[in-house]
Amino acid sequence: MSAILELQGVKKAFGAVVVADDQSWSLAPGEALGVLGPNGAGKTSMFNLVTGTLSTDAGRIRLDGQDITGWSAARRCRAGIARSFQVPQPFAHMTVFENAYVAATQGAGLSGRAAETHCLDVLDRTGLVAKSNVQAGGLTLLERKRLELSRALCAKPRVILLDEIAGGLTEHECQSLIQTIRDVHATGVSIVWIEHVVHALLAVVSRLMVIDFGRKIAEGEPNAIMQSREVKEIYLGIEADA
Amino acid sequence: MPDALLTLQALNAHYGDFQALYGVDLRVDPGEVVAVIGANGAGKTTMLRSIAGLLKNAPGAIRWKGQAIGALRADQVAGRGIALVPEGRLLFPSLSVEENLVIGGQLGRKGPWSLQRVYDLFPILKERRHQQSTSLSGGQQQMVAIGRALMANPELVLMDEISLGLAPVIIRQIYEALPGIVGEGLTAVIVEQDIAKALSVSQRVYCLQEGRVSLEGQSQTVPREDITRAYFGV
Amino acid sequence: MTLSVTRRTRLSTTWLILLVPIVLLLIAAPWWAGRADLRLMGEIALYMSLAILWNLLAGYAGLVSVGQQAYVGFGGYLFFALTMLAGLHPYAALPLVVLAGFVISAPVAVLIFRLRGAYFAIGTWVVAEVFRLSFAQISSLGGGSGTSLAPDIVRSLADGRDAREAVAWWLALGAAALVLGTVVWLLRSRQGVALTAIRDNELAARSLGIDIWRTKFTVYVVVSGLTALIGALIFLQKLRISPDAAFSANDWTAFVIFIVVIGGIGTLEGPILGTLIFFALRETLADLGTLYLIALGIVAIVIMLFAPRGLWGFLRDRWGLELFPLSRRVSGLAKKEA
Amino acid sequence: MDWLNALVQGVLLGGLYALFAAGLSLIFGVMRLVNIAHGDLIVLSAYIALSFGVALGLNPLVALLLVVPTMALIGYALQRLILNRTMGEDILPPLLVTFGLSVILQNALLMGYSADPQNLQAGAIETASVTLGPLAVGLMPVMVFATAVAVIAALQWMFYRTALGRAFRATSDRQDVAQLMGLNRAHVFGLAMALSLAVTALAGVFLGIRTAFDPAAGGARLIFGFEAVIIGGLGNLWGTLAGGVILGVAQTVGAKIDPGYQILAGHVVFLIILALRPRGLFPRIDG
Amino acid sequence: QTPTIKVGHVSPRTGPLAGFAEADDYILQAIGERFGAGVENNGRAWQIEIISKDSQSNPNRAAEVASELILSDEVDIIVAASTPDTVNPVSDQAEINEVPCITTDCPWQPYFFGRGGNPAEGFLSTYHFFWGLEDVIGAFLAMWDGSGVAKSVGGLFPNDADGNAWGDPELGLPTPLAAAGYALTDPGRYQPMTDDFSNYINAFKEAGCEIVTGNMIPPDFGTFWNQAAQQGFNPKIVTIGKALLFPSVIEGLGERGIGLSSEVWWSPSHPFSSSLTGASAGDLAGGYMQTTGRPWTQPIGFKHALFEVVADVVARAEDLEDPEAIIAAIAATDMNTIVGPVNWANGPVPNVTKTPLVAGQWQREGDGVDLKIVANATAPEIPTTGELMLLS
Ligand SMILES: Nc1ncnc2c1ncn2[C@@H]1O[C@H](COP(=O)(O)OP(=O)(O)OP(=O)(O)O)[C@@H](O)[C@H]1O
Ligand SMILES: Nc1ncnc2c1ncn2[C@@H]1O[C@H](COP(=O)(O)OP(=O)(O)OP(=O)(O)O)[C@@H](O)[C@H]1O
Ligand SMILES: [Mg+2]
Ligand SMILES: [Mg+2]
Repeated sequence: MSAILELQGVKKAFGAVVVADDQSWSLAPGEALGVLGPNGAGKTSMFNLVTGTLSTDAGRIRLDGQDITGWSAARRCRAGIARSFQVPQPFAHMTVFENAYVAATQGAGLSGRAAETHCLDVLDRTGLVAKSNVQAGGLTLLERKRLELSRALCAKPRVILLDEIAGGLTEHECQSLIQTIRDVHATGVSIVWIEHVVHALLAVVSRLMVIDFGRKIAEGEPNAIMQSREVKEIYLGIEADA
Repeated sequence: MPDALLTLQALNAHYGDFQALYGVDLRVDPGEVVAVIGANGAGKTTMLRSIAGLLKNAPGAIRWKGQAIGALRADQVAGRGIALVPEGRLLFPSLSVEENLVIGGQLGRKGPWSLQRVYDLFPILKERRHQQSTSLSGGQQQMVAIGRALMANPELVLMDEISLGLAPVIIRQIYEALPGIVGEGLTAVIVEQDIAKALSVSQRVYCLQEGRVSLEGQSQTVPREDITRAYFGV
Repeated sequence: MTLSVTRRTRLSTTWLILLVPIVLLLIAAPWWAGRADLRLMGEIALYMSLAILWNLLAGYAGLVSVGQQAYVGFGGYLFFALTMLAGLHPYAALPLVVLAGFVISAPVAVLIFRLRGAYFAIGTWVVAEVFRLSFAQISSLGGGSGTSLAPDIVRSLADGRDAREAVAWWLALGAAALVLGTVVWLLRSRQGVALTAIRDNELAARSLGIDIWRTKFTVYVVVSGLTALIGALIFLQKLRISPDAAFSANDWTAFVIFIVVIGGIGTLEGPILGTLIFFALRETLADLGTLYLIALGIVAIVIMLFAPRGLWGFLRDRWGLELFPLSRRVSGLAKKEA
Repeated sequence: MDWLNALVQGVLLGGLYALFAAGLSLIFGVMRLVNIAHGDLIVLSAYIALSFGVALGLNPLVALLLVVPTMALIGYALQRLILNRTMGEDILPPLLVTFGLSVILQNALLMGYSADPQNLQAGAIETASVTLGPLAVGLMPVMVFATAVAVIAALQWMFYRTALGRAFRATSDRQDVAQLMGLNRAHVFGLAMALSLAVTALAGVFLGIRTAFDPAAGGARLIFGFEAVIIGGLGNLWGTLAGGVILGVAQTVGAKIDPGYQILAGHVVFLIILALRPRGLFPRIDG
Repeated sequence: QTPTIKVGHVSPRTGPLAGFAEADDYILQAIGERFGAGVENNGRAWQIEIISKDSQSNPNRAAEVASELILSDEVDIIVAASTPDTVNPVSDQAEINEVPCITTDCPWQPYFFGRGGNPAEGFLSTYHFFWGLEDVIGAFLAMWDGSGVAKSVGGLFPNDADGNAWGDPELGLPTPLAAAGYALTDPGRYQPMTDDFSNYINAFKEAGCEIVTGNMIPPDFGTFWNQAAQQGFNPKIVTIGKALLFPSVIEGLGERGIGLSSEVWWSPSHPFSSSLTGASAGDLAGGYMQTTGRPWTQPIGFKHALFEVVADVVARAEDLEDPEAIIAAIAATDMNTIVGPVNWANGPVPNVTKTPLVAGQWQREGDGVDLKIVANATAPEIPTTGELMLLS
């Protein structure tokens, strides 16, 4: 089966800091891929490259076989790539509902009733519906993160990129988030998820990728990866043989 | 009982018409680590921001070494020796990493913390010290935010969810360093979602629920079910 | 589920119903208003249009321009040139002015969109200065000294003084209606949602599928074309044009900004309210001369300090008033929570 | 020879423009504040110097010793009493407030001093000339240029090398977090505006000596100042000096071609630079 | 019940042209007193009510207040003075609304041609009295001819209404200067409020100009004059229109203001007197100086004359209720005013009549300065009061 998203030899550096070093990987349709890596490894940068907020120095990015390397961020979103931001970027002077509505009309190209129902549906799933008429600027950090997720979903993506959305959740909230993401996944959306809350990640993804210094250093079945020496040393900070 | 370092008495806080805190009482003694836990939106951040002087308060609600500081501006509160590691890092984008740290110490209070010690704690920052702070990764930024607060050589440091977004290895490293930091005469209030972590590093714990204190106790002895109850109000 | 999304409120519906007789009454103005009142009303309609347009740029699209006088003057000059030099009938010239406004503003947009925020503002001002200095070099339009509209052309509008005044009023009223209609339509469309989103956060807007450049470009070009039309009508009323008058930053931008600030920036109702207040002030205080302008400045500053969203913004924040059904509210929430 | 003369005069004129721009650049850098009233404040300084001259019989160059602190004080008060209340993420409120301020200043000056053009009489130095090779250039323009260079150097050093400069930059980034560092933002902004208007005082007095001024003279000066800032590149004070010089030369060379093009040429060069280098010629790399 | 006739008056009370309107209050007060008794028309006394509005030196605003006067105040006659920026917009509004209009204080070419006037047709309801560029040229030449300096002239003309008219190759200074044997160096039209004149100075130096002339606003002249000194350009005669009209400007230039020269449209020594009050030019100026403590200025006489004409027209009109009758009365005017004869029958073009013009130089008098009339060949009835002295 051909990949829905594919990176081939993607490179990006800021001066001496290499954030993507010859990165190649692919995502199968309907797959959920987890991404781990120390702080500053280049995970968020990788998302920026895929979504077009950063331009690549070299390499190709393909969506469903089509080369999207030169496309604008907006075009990529309309083509089916949506993301959440690690540092939330709400439209602070618009209400939660309007935030979602922007995504539904612009990203998903819906209009009228269809857009409205879709937004309400998504907000209901992410547990933000009660805040629909609240200005996004007044949300707490975690509500903002939920808004990030909602907006991305409203854009009806084929591939959704999630950047640390489980941090700071209570155990209970974390479980409900996991359920939400599983539901999304069940509808056939492919997922790439960066997360430091490892157990949440493991509850959803079927494959793990580990990044350090912009390089992919391990990839494979989640449990095996978690047991690997690299992950234990550079990520969990426990002695490999402990 | 020793004289309290910081006390909150019936602290209220508002955002416009919305009341976020209702009569919060809290006490911090010198040299201890107090953990504050609570669900999202419980008002933890609001409480820390109130203490730091970023939100308006009734003048008498906050006392520092017995003196009312509720009416002071944030910069005056900082001058008394209270530092905040804000939720979401909030570094100065146009300052370099090193300048971000240096400005933390610009009040010139004496104490154990210096640029060198921060670099010892987070060696990666030394490597990146001339870089612009916004170009750091999320985790690196969190390190700068912590270092910046320590640079002030405060008597009390308020830490708001510092482990958010950090790789486990870094969280571990920071919490391992915490007892040492406190041991040098620093007092800390930490807000943390990871309850186990919070309880393990603190002496006492408060739980907030919908703007009210729903539980207060000794971290080591407080029963887990009490916490669950305090958390969700069941 | 009982949730639904509405834009209409009881107030907005009442207002829209009220609007019908108001508009009819205004159309009939030549039969009930004196010539002086008609003139004043025409001027109000034109200033209101400028304010609505500027507010769309600055308040909605975040394009804070202090150089819209470029298009006011351009429209005025072009209208004079088309009627006096090319010999067109005024009615034929007006649509051409709009078109030319679109055409000339496109390359300008390409250039100044390279600037952001405050720098954009200054860029627009420089462009307006370039327009002013360039028109001052055209000797067939009087160079720096300007020129008067030939009386024949004015007379070709209609027979007799009263008919001319009526026509001038209908043109102004029509232009205001066109402007208001265009802006409401734009804001209710997909573009409108995109605009507010861009103003709040460009990074997020881009990532959610909004083509920022194109959205802003569309707004800028539409606003500029319509501003040129208003400019043509303004100078049709004034009968005389000169570079300093046509490209006056004070008359066509400062006053317009004051109007929007006083009324409420980023609301559709603000510029309308602001225009009425501005003219009320002007009619009562203008003879104070210098003091009047000082008072105007003070009013603007005080509003900025104590009600930064203007009078309408203040009313809206207080009571959620909205005359034009623009924002989307989710209703039925309380039931759901219960 | 002609062209050389145009060039030299342009460079010297650029020094004055850089002085117009320096204060603007500073407060924009610190507060993201676009001060539309800057031109009128320049003119205000000239009038203050005029009043000191009339009241105390001082040469305007001596009066600078009083005008500079007066303007600094006005700046500090203006910032703390009015502008600070509008400072936030949105650049629009302060911009509009300074717009209002500009209208108020112009008309207040008109009431106070009437529309009569005024001139600052600095005595013989005003018409003194120095010979540079084949050219006669005014002593004043040379002095102005030298002052501009000194002011820019001092500001650059202050902004990037001192604790005050660091405080300026930090407060400009995040006002409330800067408060947490013990910086009182109201005071920091007040200082920045004071410094800006101190430079403005220099610009105003030099302007008043060079040309006649009236209450309406501020607008054009504001534009030249802004152009210099943008040509030079955001946040780079040396760039601002270069911007002033480029603008001055563009004007004198344009005027050489046809006097009607003098100001137009400056604007056109500005727009061309904008088209080719939208961030100015010498932007700070990090931006 | 005395009937009232309303006269609208537009003038730049504020703004950069405010100097021209400085004497408004004084004149309007005196005129108001004089009109208090009413003016007789066809055996009935008419009250004259003057409504004065400020154009803020802004042509837009001038058009606006003129239309207010016409439409809401419903004035019967409208008058205006002070530069094309005030006079032209007001006249245009009057013309289109068919309201009688009398203006002054703006050379007639920018008035007539600046408004697109056609010498074959003229205007319907707007009339103007002042001098023209041919008079300025005549007066300047008369002054320069006797001075013995080289006939090489530098020209400074801005790109504004006055500058374009003065510098116009056909209607302005260039042709007559050439005819009189003067070589004119005219580098082109500068934008008003410029910071730099080095180009002009350089060009004048190269051409060896000993005379500088032109029409400038005061700030620009100040800039030019300082830079001329810095760059070592020292002409012998500097005769500039408009910029050098007002004593305050000259005083502002200090020592370097002495010896500059200008056109003189009116002075206390003009041998005319008011048809309204009988006061001589000297009386009028003296009264002004006494009342206000300020030096006299040229617009005083013309502002007064404007209302003299109004009074005359009101007295003669056949039917004051009928605008056409008022216009006919204006056209038939033949009177002597404090600025000289006004008679639209003998103008250079329809709707325009001319008043005499001479040339003067600012000279020291006591601790102040005074404008001495130094050349009167164009209007010998006006006596000279001094001799031209060369600069430097
Ligand atoms: N700027 C604001 N404007 C309006 N309401 C706010 C604002 N900031 C916070 N609130 C509200 O105040 C309440 C308490 O928020 P606070 O940020 O203190 O919670 P918290 O306990 O820190 O939550 P979290 O764990 O999500 O950080 C929440 O209901 C939130 O919606
Ligand atoms: N614009 C930039 N200029 C210079 N360096 C940059 C820039 N953006 C990112 N970097 C660097 O690139 C590296 C990768 O950053 P990135 O944000 O992708 O990390 P991350 O893996 O998402 O880390 P975290 O888990 O902490 O969020 C970091 O070291 C950061 O300092
Ligand atoms: Mg990241
Ligand atoms: Mg919080």
